[in-house]
Amino acid sequence: MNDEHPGELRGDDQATPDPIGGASLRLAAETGEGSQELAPADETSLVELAIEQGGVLRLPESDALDPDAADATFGAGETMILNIGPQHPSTHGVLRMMVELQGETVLRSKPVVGYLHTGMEKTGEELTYVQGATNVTRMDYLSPLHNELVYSLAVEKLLAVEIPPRATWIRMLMCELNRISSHIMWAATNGMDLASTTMMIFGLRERDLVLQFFEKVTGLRMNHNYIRPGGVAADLPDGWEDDVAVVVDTIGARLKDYDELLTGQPIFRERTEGVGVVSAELLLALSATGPILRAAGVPWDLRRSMPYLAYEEVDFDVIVGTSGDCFDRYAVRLNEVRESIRIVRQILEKMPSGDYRSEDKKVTPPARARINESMEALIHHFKLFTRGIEPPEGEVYVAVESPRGELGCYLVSDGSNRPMRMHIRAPSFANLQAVPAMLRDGLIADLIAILSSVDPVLGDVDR
Amino acid sequence: MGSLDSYLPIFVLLVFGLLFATLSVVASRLLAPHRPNAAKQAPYECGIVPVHEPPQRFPVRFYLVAMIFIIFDIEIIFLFPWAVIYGQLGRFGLVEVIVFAGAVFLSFIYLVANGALDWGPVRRRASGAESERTIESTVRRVGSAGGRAA
Amino acid sequence: MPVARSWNGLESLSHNFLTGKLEDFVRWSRRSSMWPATFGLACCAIEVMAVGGAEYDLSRFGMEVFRASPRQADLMIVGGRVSQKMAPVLRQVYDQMAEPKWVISMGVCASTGGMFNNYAIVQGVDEIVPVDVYAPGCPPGPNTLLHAILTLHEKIRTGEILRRRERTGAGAGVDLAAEVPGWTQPLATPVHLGTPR
Amino acid sequence: MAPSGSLAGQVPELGGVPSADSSGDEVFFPTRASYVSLATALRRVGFITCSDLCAVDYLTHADRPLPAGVQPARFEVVVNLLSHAEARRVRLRVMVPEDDPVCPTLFSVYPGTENMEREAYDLMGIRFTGHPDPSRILMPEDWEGHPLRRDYGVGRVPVQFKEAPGPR
Repeated sequence: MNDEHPGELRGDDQATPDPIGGASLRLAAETGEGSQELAPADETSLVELAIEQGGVLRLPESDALDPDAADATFGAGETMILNIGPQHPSTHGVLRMMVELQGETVLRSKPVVGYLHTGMEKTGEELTYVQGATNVTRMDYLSPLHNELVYSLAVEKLLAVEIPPRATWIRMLMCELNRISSHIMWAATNGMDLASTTMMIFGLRERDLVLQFFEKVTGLRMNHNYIRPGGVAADLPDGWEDDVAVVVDTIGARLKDYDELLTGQPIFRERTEGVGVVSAELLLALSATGPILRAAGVPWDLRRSMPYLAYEEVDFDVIVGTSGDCFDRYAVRLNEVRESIRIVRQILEKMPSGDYRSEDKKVTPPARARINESMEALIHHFKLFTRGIEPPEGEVYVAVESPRGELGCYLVSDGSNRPMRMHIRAPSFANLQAVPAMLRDGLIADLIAILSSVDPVLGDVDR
Repeated sequence: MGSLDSYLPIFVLLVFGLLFATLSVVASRLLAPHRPNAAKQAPYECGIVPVHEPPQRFPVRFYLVAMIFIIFDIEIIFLFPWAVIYGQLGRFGLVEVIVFAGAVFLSFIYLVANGALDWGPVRRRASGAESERTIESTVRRVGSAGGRAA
Repeated sequence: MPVARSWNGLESLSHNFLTGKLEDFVRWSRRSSMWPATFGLACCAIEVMAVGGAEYDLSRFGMEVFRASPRQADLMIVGGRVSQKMAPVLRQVYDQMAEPKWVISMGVCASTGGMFNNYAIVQGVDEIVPVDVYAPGCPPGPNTLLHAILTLHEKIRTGEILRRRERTGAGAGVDLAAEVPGWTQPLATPVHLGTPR
Repeated sequence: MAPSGSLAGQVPELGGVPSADSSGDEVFFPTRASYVSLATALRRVGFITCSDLCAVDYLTHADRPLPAGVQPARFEVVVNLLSHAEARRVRLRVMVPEDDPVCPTLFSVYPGTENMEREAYDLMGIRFTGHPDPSRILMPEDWEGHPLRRDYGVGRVPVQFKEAPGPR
């Protein structure tokens, strides 16, 4: 850790006495992040300068980055290093974007993350496999069910246990509804960022429909812990078909309202068309996935290319953009909501009956009623909730398509009842690397539009 | 004295304005707790204690925009006295104000032509020209029949 | 600019009939138009947005606008888990809020560190800023949050919150130890749950 | 979907590298020296995205199943490569010894690993040589130690009802 410039107050040679006094010296040290911050241009290496100016990448040749492509003689006049800091209305959480400005043009930018680091991977090593889902579900708080799904699939792959078809289809139903609520929440905050509070009110109203259905099925609006290793926590309440039909019909009808509200609006078009254009090649090199990769023209959707659950048996389209700017990402996400509605309708017809979790005693607890009848059920119940599951030694990587991209879970088991290592591959963490590239010679206003179009969820980024 | 009372409403307005201003300042000084501390006087930068001091010199573009605003602001001020008596001026007043507005509008066209108003780097239009893109037209669908696109 | 003598405003006036009525009016106005600062950190922030939406409509209680800058905010709703890296930033934003200011610690992660009892999370935001109302839940549903907000409103209107701050010194920026000689912060008495005393 | 032809045929560098099949995924164990050249070769064959890079600490589980010819070490850098054309994943596990936790950077081949390597350094303490910005990413700048190591305590605060031991 280099500490050439600990957080002392650099501007101490000002003519006027320092207005904020000594106390702030200590505070400056605490909020300053030293080498993680955007250092002045002459103190940063040429390669890092190139990254911050938008990752000048020449991919065809093997050397991905050409350092001398970074024009180090920029910023001739007075430039300003600004913090679009942790507490900011449009950074979608506690992301701190440090930008160097000349007037309103952004010369270079660097995301500083870690303000919501919760040590979940360390807590994951401390919880048993049965408790693990509660920890993982709080990572990406806009699509908690996808986190639980990827964790449960990884544990089931370790255990090599088969789950009944109804559990698979219930998981697919809940995950698609979660994708709808996540994309609608994105449309709401994207509208709010581009000054359309009506979109925020529309979005929150529709999202609440889905959340109320989740509350009815799982008991909670968010952080459900509903998808667990071995199946799902409880069966769908009877009469769920009409609830889902109502939710899906209402949202399907209201998509046209969003379209009319935003697409025709010249302000929205001016702020999003041609803004944040980035090539598919660059996104692939920066490991970006999800809607921003599909908007750049790459038809890569794990549900179609590497299908999991029962996605082969439902028919849906992968939405691919043409020009890769913010408007395309908006269009891809709204169309994906329509595709998810189509999937949910097919699930309504094809939902199989039967068990909602696997019958393997070592994985799922027996039904509540049977506990006071059979001693064996009581022992299994007790063992599962105290000792938990003990999968064989091994390591496994499973990935699903979350609303933000490829969400992976890398589980290493040493045979005990706690994972030896639980790493979650967060889509927003990789997508955030593409922001400096999208911001090449953009304006401050473009930064807000681009950040909103990348849809980072900071719980996912910092884990 | 006759001419004086026509100024009475303005005078009353002035008194009310002053009254309201002093009242709110005194009330807030008297009732609100006043606890200055170092952080409150420091500039707010999204929760980060500022370390880089802001530059003293700003790019000239901001100054340009201010000048443009002043031109049209003064134009409006000249319209006020005209608006009061345009009734008696009759046709002459109308022609005169059109000529005045035309002259200022000429400078506006000159400004727009010289690109004083388009701000920041040129917008990188996507491949299509000023196409009227809609949600449907800007995406293509890869159906399951399409299989894995190459 | 020398720091002016700290003046406690309303509380420094000698209380009589006239100021009594004035106090009620001021307290009523403070309660009825309290603007929250957007301090959303994690999952609870999404519930704060849901409360701001049309369904649960926070603006019925005079909290129409979420002010981004602490200068124009009266109430800080700490929504989400506070990490060690975020703690100084939270304290800085809290210090920069204008008086009188209140804090609602929303959710168990903000109140006690919640399920994340590890190196990364500050175990309770009251280690950093004085908290007035704790909202339980993970995340607290919109109704729970509204209940917490209304409790705070009630405490402000009845003035009970100011009395409590004077006694326990947990008030916003009121440094009782400095002002009242010989006063020390009372230790939190251990709570025995479940076993009736 | 069966992988179209074994990789060793297409990529000569894979010849000598010990490999294993862990629950359906192809895993290779290159040494630290041949790690970057192997990744470059794989990228030429079609693995154009490095979807994930993370570090694992095997302090408490040293005797894990490893193919022949691989000496177990305490740390492992696990890289997941993805080929869009063949919809296929490959995992590289590189052994990093405890006394010299250094590993060459993949940044020149996959620029997407810049933040992932910073996180591996920050939480596990593995230094990546040649990395453009070798600084912490998640923890505060003045934090001592690397939290995800097995010998680093959870930092649990003893709770009134569940007296869990653990360093503060």
